[in-house]
Amino acid sequence: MIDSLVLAILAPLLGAVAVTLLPSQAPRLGLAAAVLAAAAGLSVTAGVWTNGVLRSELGGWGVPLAIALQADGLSAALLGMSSLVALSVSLYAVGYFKPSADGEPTADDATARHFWPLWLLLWSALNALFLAGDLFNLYVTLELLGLSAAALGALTGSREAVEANLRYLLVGLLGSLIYLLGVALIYTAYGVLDIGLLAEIVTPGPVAATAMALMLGGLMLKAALFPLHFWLPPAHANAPAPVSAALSALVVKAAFYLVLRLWLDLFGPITPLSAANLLGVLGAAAILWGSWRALRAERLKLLAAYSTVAQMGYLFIGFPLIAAAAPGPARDNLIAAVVLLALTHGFAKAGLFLAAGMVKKTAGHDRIDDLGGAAQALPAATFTIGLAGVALIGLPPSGTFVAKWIMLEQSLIMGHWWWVPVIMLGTLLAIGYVFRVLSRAFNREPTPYRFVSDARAEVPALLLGALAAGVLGLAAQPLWTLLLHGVIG
Amino acid sequence: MIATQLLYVGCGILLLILGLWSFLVHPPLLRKLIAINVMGAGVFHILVAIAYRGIDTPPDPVPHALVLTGIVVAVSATALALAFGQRLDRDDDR
Amino acid sequence: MTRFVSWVLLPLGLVAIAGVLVWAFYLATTGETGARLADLALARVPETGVSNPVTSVLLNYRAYDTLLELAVLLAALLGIWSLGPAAPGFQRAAEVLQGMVAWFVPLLILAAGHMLWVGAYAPGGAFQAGALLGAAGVMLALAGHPSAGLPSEPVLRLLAILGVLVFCLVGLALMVLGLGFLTYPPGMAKWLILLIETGATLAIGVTLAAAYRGGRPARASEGAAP
Amino acid sequence: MSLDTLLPIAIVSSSLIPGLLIFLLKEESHRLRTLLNMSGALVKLALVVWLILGVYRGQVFESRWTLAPGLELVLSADALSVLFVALSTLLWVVTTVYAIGYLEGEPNRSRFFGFFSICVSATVGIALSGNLLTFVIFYEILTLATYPLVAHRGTPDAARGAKVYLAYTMSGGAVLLIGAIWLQSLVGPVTFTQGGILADAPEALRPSLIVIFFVLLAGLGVKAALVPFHGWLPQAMVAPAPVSALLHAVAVVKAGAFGIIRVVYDVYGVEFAHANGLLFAVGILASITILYGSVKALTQDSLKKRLAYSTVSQVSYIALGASIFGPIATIGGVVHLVHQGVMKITLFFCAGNYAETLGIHKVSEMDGVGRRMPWTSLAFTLGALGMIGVPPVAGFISKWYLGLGAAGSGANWVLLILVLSSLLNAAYFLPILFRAWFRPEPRSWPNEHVRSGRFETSGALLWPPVITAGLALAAGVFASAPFTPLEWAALIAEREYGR
Amino acid sequence: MTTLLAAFDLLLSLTLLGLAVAALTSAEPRRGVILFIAFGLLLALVWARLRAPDLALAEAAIGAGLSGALMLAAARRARRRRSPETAPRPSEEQP
Amino acid sequence: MNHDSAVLLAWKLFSRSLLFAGIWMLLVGTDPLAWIVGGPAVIAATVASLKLTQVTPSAPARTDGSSLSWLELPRFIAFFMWESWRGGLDVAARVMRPRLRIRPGMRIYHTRLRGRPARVMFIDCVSLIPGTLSADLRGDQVSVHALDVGVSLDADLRRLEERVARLFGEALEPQPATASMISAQAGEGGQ
Amino acid sequence: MIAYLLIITLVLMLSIVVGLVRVAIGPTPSDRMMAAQLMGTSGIGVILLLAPVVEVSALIDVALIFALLAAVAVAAFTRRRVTESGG
Amino acid sequence: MTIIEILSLVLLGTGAFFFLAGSIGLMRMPDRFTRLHALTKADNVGLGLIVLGLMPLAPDVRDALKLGLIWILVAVAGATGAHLIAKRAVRDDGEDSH
Repeated sequence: MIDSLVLAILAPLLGAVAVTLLPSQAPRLGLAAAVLAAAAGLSVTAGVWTNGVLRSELGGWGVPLAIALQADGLSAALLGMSSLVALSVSLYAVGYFKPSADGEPTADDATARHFWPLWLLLWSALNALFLAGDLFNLYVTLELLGLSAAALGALTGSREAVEANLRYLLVGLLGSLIYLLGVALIYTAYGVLDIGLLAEIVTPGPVAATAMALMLGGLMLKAALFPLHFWLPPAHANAPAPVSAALSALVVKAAFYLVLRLWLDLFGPITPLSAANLLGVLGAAAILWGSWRALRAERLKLLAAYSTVAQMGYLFIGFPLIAAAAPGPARDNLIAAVVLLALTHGFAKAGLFLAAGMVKKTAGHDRIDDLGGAAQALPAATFTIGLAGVALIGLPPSGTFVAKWIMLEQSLIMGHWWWVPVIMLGTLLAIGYVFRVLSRAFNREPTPYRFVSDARAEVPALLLGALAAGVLGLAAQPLWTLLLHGVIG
Repeated sequence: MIATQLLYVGCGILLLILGLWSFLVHPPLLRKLIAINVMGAGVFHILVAIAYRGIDTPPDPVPHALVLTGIVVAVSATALALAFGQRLDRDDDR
Repeated sequence: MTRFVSWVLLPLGLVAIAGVLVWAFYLATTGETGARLADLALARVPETGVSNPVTSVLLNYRAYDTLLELAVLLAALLGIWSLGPAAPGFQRAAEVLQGMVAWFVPLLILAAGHMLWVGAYAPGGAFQAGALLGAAGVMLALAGHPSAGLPSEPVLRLLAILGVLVFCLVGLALMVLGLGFLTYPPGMAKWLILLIETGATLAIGVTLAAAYRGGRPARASEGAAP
Repeated sequence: MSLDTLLPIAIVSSSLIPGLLIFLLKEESHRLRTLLNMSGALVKLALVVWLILGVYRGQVFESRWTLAPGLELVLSADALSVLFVALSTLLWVVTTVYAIGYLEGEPNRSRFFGFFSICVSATVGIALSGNLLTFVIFYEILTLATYPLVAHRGTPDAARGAKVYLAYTMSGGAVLLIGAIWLQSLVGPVTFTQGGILADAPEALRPSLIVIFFVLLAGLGVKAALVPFHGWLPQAMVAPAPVSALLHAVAVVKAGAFGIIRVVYDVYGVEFAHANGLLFAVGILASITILYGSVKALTQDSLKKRLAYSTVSQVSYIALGASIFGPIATIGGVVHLVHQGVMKITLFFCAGNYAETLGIHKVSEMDGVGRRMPWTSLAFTLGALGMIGVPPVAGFISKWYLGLGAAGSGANWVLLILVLSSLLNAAYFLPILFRAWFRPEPRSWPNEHVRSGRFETSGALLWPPVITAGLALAAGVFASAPFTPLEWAALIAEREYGR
Repeated sequence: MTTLLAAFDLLLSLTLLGLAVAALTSAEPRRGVILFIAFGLLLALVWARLRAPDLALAEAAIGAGLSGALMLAAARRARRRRSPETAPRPSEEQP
Repeated sequence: MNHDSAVLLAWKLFSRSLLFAGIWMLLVGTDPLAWIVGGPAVIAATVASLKLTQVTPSAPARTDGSSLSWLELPRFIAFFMWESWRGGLDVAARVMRPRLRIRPGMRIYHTRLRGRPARVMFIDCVSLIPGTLSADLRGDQVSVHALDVGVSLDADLRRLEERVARLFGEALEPQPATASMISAQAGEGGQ
Repeated sequence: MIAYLLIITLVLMLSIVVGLVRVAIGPTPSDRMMAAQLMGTSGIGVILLLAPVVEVSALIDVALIFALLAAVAVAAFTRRRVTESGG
Repeated sequence: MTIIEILSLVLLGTGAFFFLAGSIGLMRMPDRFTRLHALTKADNVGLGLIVLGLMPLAPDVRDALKLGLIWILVAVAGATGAHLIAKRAVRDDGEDSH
């Protein structure tokens, strides 16, 4: 009885153990663990695809005593995305933290040595979070995620990075505590922690409303929803490139996943529309503010980080729409669209940060105005930025395009037309900030001899970009099939 | 028993709010950490209080276990945050 | 304006939040509490292999939480190591403190063993035991022992991961045997829990002491600081 | 999956796949690149011939791909698509030859040809779109793929021009997107159907539908360079000549014009549009654009800018044709889609030749160029005469049918517009021809490239304009032969009005 | 007895809150930390009172041992930063 | 390493492990299974204890050192408890009076104790007997803070010193340290 | 009996409150630290007295650990690091 | 109530009295050293008496001995702590300035 859910959590965890134990072998062992972890994660996705919802109650006690792991379509989708992104980030990291040619240890070596164990811990936290079916277990995974993410973010060692990630750590702690308070309230009222059991007994009322406000509030802090986003841009912009990619693509997404999970499983049915509308309004503000700041950003990574703030806003606009839609295909489509948006953004933002890392490494800086030569010297990286940009803007054939189309169409059908200008304005601003970067790629310098100059670092990024900009949009249909398992339909 | 519970729950809520207030208005790292820890103590307070079931009924062990886990997590986070602070101080000393 | 916000609006808001919380918890405490876990958890303690209910929850019902908790500790330690070299050690303590430490550290070790053992049937357990070991390390560091009683780097690394490793291996072994992850066979539970707790105790103790010492373990081959 | 369902996909991929491969090529491997380019172009040509024959016989080619529930990507071929597909495929072959010659020795050619091919794929995709969603998708991809081409030079001018281009077309795309989604939210998936799909739309929706029409028109009007959305076109002249040719003749403005035709005929239906005064509005807009573009062209000394404003003016004939109720005018508008393309591409090729060979960029520098470059100048002359509407060049045919249709449907004011614009056409083209043929050669050309060879300029530059000029002439002279644009346009009109 | 227990509860809670307020409002870092250590001690008393000896053990070990020591070190650093002019004299401690 | 020191080391090893085993049984009880944990714990405690008191094979014990006299221990404990009681009573009496009767000041006491454990024990006990508080130790000089400098502390301190010496089997120099009580600055320094 | 124990406990709590006041008013860090130590000692007393009151015999272990760690904070308070001597 | 219990209560009450005395000393004494005097001695005796008072109530001998162990540990820790604080005060290095 090999439990694939457990393996998905243990593979990266044991990998972290191994690289902690043998730091000198870190890149090799880490990569091996990454491959295994990705395989385990994808096997869960495949398992849900073929067998439907997977669930295991650990320890043989059964809920409510035990902790349940559960993978439904939503978990599987995000798990699949995070497995692919994390694998790419791992491959990239091998190339990014270059071992020195002459055997002399370099700063990169030291960073890599610290990177691998923390990164694998982060990964197992992510998988554990996506698979958790227990409110308190989620708190532990959130903390594991927050701690390892903050430590990873500070790996560059620059003052800005350390400061920003310290703030991130503190904010994350605050968010988790508020979430935990909500859990405490739930336990006080209902005496169980399993989400599935709670879904059956939770009733509308002040207790549930307060608990929801607390839990979602804490998670919104972690998901960097406007106006609680202040910590994100500096933390993500100053981390090493593979870490930025993971933070922006996966870690904030994990918090969003939780919001969606709790919303769909627990709180959606008992929440007034006004609460959802509040989330939507904050999302709208995030879109406009984040996009505007991205447009004004002077550095490429800062731009990418602000763009994350904006993109998280799109995800939260989904809530009022989902809440307002009557159960049925329309609501299902909206749920799937929001998930699709999250997946696409995950791939795109990871690709963008990885490419930005290459640019920064080559140019020695990432000031957008001075990037001309560097951008052109790295055609693959520039191309990746372009592909990621396509997905961030929402141009076809990216997944974002499909998702936005559905969201716009449904908001028009339901008469909630006010989301349309918000989304479109955000799109136009996104065009502005993406092409601000891309226009640097054109100057009279001849392009280098090769399209790909560092395959280990550039190809994963390129593939992520291509996934976001092409594959997810054209092949979104399977997501609906996947979500049929326990989420929609 | 309910009264005791409510007293300690109320105390926990007050701790939480005090901690939150301090966290929001005091910028120094150490004060923020103390604030966070006081907040955590507030949440733990609540959990332990609701686990209490009178002087002659065994308490609910589940919240106790949760709080124990929470304490470990809080200590880890505090230690990490202090290491961050130390790193910043060292940079300043250079 | 800022003053107004931080001295009027913020307190008002916080008072309002406190009010809502008190209300909600009042309702939750006094209201119809559904199927409380407490009685179920207590009722099945005899099956868990240990008789301390908290240990039953921590290492049997919800052992998975504890595994992740150990991972959190590990993450914190790795994070501390990544932030650069340790702070300078303490000056060598004078006789009085040395004298106290020389007796308290062995006692702490004994007390840690005590906690570890009694955790099965009385309050105590791996975390308390580990914390005592960690406190012993802190005492040594304070007394001016630069290593804080910690072993050399490879051993230190091994001990730091021991908790997670033992936990995972036991869980995996049980899974491979067909029982399911962390599903202890009856009769073995007590000993498996003790095994896991022993690993966890050592890991927690070492982690806390190393966290107090701060900085990455010294090693000659470590590259230039970033 | 039969071959019939695969054919539209194959036609799109025949340029897309070589394009993607070209990106990966090393800069120096121009032989391989040319091979890829040309084989893609020829394969596509062959496929299109197959398609033409099939469609003519009434065969249905349709590929479907579900993006998400309710969102279907449909590629299908009707007569109108085939016309546009044929035009762009044919001109792609020619333009590729021209571009290979034009860019010889320049940097970044892999990038250029990669995007060039994607651009053509997008155009073909637009032509083959079977519903509004698919149309929007390819429309946006076209914008994306042309931006790098406009910015290709990398000079500050190019950057500025590309920025303006991007701002206009992306905003247009956004407006079109809103219109499309709004329409879909009201009536469900919008499949292009001959005769339109709104005939049975509930009366209550009518005001919204009318507003949506104008939203769509605005979105399409940007690419079609309708006044006041034309501002990007003169700015985009900084692009290399093959790109200008592509923008003006094959891809961008044509996509806009084609979209207007699609919306008028296959979404709203000409009856519906006529009944609600939409056609009249389009007509007015087109007329204003025609006159404005011509007047602006008069005042330009820069040759390419004069041609650009000429495009603004000429493309609106297509919209004008669509706006007149009745099959005859439809024929005129639709056929102008092809005719304008062939003629305008000739003119741009020639302008590129002048600039590349002699360094001539301005009308005032063209004195005596006819004797120095007779073949190029001859081609240019044919194109210009066609634009003015002199028989037997193709442009005459378009204007003839437009006029006939307008008179037939009682829109006599259109005749006035036609006459006026033809006069203006003459006013800005004839001086050029006069300078070229009848003024003496200057002592030296602005920047003469010494090119040894049998011809006045390199072969790859010379043949394309000569061929397209020949095509323009042939399209006029043999207008009534089978498979000419005119015949095909008649087929389209017949089917649209057929019922 | 119930009254006495209630009085004890009340006194304990008030002391705890007082300590928390004092710890949170003190601007001087070491004062705050010492108050926080004392707060930890009191917290352990609360756990003991609420029949959670496991937690009291953990809190005693952590609050008095590790957390306190860590925070005191940080407080010392913070204080040194606040007043660089009061740099300590060389210490004469002997090994 | 000579024979004597080996025996000494062995004795220390034995006595301490016995002590720790006793404490273990005090903590845990007599459950034989508990030795699964208890055994390693006692061993570790013994090793730590020997290391920390710097008893190593090469230097099994400090030559100037002394070893605890187990026979003397109960008497010392009784003495200690009595003195503590006196100390507590003394200070309680002082603070309970409406007016404080204190004249604080610092004194230096030259100790004659040589062994480290003995000195530590002495210093610890100084703080618990009436009126004195050990504040510093440099070489032989113990700074003693007195609650009332008017009362002679010499006798008390010397008695304590002798008790500690006897406990640790040390022979004190016969020379009485009469001249050793010199006055230091009184009260708080540096306020 | 239990009631008497509680009264004693309350007295000890009172002494803790006094310690709290001293920690709060200082004036020197040493004063605060010693007051905190008083609270530790009183706390041990309270815990020992609580054991029969709440019927949790294990509280004696808590007291033991309190006692073992009572000096850690004081030591951490008074010790200083190697380089700090150089200023 | 048995004799032993009464004895216990007397001892406990006296212990509490000493704690109170220590606290009063902490408040009344004029400087750091004198406060340390009060605290160390009074608390030591106070806890000693409480331990003595609780010993008869202990369920078994082991617990009683444990109580004794606790007292010894507190005494050692208290004396050491007092010494350390006093030493810090003697070697005043300016860190006690407020």
